[in-house]
Amino acid sequence: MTYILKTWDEFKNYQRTCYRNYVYASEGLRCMGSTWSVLAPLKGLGEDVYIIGGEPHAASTAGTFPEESREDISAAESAGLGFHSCSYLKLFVGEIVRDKIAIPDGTIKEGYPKPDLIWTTHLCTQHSKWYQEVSRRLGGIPMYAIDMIGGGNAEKDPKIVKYVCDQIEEGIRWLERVTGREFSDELFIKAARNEIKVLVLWGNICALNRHAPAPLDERRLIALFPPAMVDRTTDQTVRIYEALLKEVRYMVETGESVVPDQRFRIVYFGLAHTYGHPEIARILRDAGAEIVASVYTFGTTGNFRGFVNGNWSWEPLDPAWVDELDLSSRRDAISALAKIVLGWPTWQGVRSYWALEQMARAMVTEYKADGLLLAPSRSCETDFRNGYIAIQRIFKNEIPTVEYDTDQVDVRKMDLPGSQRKTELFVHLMEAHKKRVHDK
Amino acid sequence: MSKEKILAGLDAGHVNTKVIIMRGQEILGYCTVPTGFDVVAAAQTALNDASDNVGISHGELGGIVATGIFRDMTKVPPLNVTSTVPEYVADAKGALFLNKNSRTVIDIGGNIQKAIRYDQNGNLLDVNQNDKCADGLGIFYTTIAKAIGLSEQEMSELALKSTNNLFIAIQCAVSAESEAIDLMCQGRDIADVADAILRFIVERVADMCTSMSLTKEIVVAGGLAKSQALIKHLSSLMKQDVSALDIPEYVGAIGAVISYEGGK
Amino acid sequence: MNEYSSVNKQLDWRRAKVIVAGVDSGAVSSKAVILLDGQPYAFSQVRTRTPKESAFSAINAALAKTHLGLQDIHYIVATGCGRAQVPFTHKTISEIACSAAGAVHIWGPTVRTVLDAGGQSCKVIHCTEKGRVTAFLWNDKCAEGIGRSMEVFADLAKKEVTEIGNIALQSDQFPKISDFCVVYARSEALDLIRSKVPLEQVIAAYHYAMAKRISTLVARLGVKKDFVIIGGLAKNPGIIDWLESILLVSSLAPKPEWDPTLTVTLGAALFADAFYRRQQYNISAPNTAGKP
Amino acid sequence: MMKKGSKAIIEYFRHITENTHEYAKSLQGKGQLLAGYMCTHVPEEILYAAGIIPVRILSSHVSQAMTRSYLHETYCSFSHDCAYQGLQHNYDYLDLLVMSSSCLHMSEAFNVWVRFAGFQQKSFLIPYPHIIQTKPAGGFLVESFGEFKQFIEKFAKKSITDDDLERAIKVYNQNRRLLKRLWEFLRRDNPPITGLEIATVTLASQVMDKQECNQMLEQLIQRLEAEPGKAPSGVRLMLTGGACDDLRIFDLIEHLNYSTNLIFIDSCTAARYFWFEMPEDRPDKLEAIAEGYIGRIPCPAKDNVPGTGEKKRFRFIQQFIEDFKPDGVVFFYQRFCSPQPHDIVALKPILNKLGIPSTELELDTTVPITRFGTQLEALVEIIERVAP
Repeated sequence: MTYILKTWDEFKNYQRTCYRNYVYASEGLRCMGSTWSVLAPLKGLGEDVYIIGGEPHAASTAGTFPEESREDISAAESAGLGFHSCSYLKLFVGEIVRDKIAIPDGTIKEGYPKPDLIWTTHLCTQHSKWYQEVSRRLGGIPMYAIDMIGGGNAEKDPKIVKYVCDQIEEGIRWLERVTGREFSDELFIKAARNEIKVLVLWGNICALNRHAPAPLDERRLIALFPPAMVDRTTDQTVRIYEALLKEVRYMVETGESVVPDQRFRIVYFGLAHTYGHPEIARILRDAGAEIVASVYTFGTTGNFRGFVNGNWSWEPLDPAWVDELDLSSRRDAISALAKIVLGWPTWQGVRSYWALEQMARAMVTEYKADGLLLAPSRSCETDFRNGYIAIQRIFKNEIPTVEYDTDQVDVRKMDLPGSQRKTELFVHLMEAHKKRVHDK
Repeated sequence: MSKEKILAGLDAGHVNTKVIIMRGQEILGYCTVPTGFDVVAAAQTALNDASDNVGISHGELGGIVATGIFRDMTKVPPLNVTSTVPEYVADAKGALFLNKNSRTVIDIGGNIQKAIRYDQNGNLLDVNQNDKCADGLGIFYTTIAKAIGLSEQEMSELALKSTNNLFIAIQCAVSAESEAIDLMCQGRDIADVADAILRFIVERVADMCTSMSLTKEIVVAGGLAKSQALIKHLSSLMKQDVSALDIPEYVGAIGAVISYEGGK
Repeated sequence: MNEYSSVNKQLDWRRAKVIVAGVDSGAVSSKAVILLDGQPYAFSQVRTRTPKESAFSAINAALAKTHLGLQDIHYIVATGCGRAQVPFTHKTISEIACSAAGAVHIWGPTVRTVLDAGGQSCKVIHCTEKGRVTAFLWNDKCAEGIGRSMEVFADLAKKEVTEIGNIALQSDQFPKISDFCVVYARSEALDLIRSKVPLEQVIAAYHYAMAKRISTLVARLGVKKDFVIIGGLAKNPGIIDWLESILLVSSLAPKPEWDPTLTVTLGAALFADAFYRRQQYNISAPNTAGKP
Repeated sequence: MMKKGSKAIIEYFRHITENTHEYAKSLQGKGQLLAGYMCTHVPEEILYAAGIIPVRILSSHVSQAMTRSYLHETYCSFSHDCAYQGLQHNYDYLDLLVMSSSCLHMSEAFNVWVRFAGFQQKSFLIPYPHIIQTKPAGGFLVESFGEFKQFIEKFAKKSITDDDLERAIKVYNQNRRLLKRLWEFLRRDNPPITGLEIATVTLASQVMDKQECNQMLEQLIQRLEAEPGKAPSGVRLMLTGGACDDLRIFDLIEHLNYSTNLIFIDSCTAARYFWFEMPEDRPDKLEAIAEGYIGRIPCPAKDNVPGTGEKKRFRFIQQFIEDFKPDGVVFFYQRFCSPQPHDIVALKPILNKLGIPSTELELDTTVPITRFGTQLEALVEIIERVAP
């Protein structure tokens, strides 16, 4: 019996409201940037701060308006952007070139809403160049990019934490200068606690998929993490994720799932391919093969134990720990934020293959996977493109492993025919593997 | 596998549709026709032509097993296909039939490549398929030969005569073609260009193979396997012996026949 | 291999003051144009294996029906990727410059943008009313071979390359396939068979994809009117149609008297004519290292 | 004869670029420790201070099979080629491999060496800011270099004194000044040396013992000063873009069917490698080194002025254009590189304003001579206003 999520609508509404607020805000501050950044500092500027994030916006546009996004991407290329640049980036800039913006409520607004400022990260070699291009095209929007340096175990390296904290502190002074507003530590600290809480809650929700049957599947996970991506600093986000955690716990107790038929449990390393590849998801589902754990949906806005004396653990963090965090000063809040964000699994892999390898290994065992599905994303500059290539050669002899050619949102670079072939094969290999294990 | 019955293996590929007709272990005849975007028509023709040169009628076939990328489309009335089998399964069975000691087959098709590892009974152990940029190597080989005005056979023989190593970009067939053309514009020797073209294909194939472990003996299937130059370069690049199967383009079709009624 | 040549019998080279030729030397084919006092006189097009051979047979084919000899030609300019291989030329000029010169001669001084959509490459060229190039853009590596891919695609579909362009016009409803590179596009087109898409739709889809890819290149440099399209793809109505509707700009219709694939060769001949006259009035030609 | 002299020295440099392994091994023969580096953000001074000769990993330009199952096929050919050097064990003689967290393609090439080419035990990755202009970047870099210094001291089993560092800084500064002087010859109308020759020398300097390199450079410059210039220069072409150790490209540019001169190369295998200096005689040496690297022409992957998002690299490029007066600009970048094309989008309008035409070369392992040749000749024809 397929379980229907009760909290579903709240998630959809929250996401839509955030975008509507940004697009239609008559006064207040419009802030743009990668939501792969610490967001709470923006909230120190007041209650009327509206955020639009590059990756989530590009992703949900691609999901809601496949044809539009195709045109956006080629518009960006016609405007001169590199044919091999990040497709999130091109979709995003393409909207500016076409002077319109699409939002997940299904509407398209003519006239691109200019941001007041850009607050973003730089980690891969494109992250901040993305917004440099945006700023240039919109006539010089002030921007501040924080170098998230990254690397496995970064949150436990005092040198890195200090570096990031100093940048955030400097950034807060910049925010005051550029907006002429006074920065409220009270608002900031409140937002910071929320931000951390949401990340920890999401980690707990994902971790429940270790049960069989896994209560959630990749398609639901992809649909449920945007609120945390779009704006995770509000009381409401905390509320809806607490509600979701409660509901999923209940599902586990009653052994229910959004997809009851789970003959094969798959661990997925790649970007959220279903944005561009619903067909692939269908093939897997028809074969009773479900993605039960995915580094992207788990680790982009979720936190886990991470490295515990040298070994990676997907054990979630205790939400209560967040409430006890001492955030009495600005610096406390900043460093708590820096640590949690640097701890994101999706950042551990960047430039640290060993972390990526360990995460994959841990996920395969902790989630009792029957197969490992890799999907390097052709235009992603981080380990989402390259990291998985070598993983295939490492895991192929241990567990059925298949690698798709795909791309975050550029359907033209996805290999649909190939992925279909490989998916059939994948299921075949997993069956054969199960049989061999059983015969032994 | 049933001894008396005459069986047909139908391999409906991207570019060519191949049919083989067998009685037990004995190969009676075979035939290839271009698929030409009409799988059923191509299959029909191939089956008829093959039957003809074996001297039987389509109706006398005791069973037809289809494989290949378009296998599912052959399950239509006029063809009365008995059953279908995935191409990697068929390849493994077919390769094992043609060479009992083989444990890995590299199938270089018109549009895609596969490396398939199997046990002594032809059961699948692991498979690797090419990246998107490496699609269409077979098509490329046919068309570049045509462009230069050579047959595929001549191209391969020329390559063996090559005296110096030229290189073309190994990204994809498109880059390869334009760089091969570029070399010719520079007035380079065609033998060397032909060799560079074959080495490009081999590099792409060999590279796909290295991310999985291959067990001996390694054999090559697909029309390109008929090129001695390709086999030569493949062996030297992979630092392992690889050999071409006889009638390499029919490996899938043969495997299909052998899989008849689950290969009993 | 196939060979084609023609002569304008109206003209008599014995009366001509200036006899020049342009040779476009490609890898596997070459073309030649002979001008008498600036008037088109003889054309040829040949396919052979090496640039050297094909250049020779091209000029010889052009000369064949004229009783002219190579020595009678005052000045020869070679262009095309094999231009450096042509032994009997006075000067070489890039096909970019020749495209513009030829296009302006054929379509007149209003031409500002030339798209040369050939077998291996696509070049977008901006020029002045005199046919002088002011800017150009060459396709990126992932957009190579679009022209050639049409022949390959036709082969796969068991059709003539001349047919498919018209078939592409028959349907405007079709699934979109990758317009990023011809390899991707072809794989996805082949895969459409599985979803039982009718052939004419597959052909339309393929043409749309290729036109879309070319359109981004044209847009990158920008289209200034008048816009003309030359090279092999100029003969493909499917491509032209989609290009124009994607770019929202129409191109000037091809001139009946000029095969668009001869534009570059004509350009080379025009350069030869100009250089020879300058030589006569010893006006110095552009700086060259004295090669060849 | 003098002229022969400069030619001979240039030949020597060229020989080194063509036989880097032979050269490096000869140093090793003399008991030198060798450290390979894959990115110019590696502080060579620290290695040099410890008596280790830094040798830049260069590619071989033969089409590299078999790397595509280690590195994604859409990574740039330079990273593939460098990864290939490891997998082929061409550099096994190195005592150490050093990388700084720079562009991701090269970082992954480094990872291939570490994971699959046996360098696990003899490699070091220096965490390096991805935006060099932030205030905290300097401090972070000093700490990072500090950790690197400690590692090197353990590795070389000797402590690195401030004097050692100061000596290294001075040797390297000297080398940078000399290379700069060499390139400045090309500001003349009839320089005694060609861009190709200087590019060759510059490439050689990246694998050489800097002391030896300096001596050679001094002799070379001395003789060049005494030599008459070559024929008046033709069309002046400036290159700007990414890593390119393929001298065939520069050779092509100077051997077109028109007379052309290569007058400047802004790339991490040319100007970006040496067009900066470290402050000398500073009490804190690591601080001096960090300041030097932060002040250099930014790599497009690390270039972003906080607050405005300005690209500082553009200021340098505009300065070079002013000083070297190119008639045309050639953008070149590795196929699949992302940062470079991003910059080109924004640079083109600047060039258009200056009325300088340009073209783009998309580099790969192989060089399509006729295609690039045609692009470049067409560029020259634009500059020369060639028309019938």
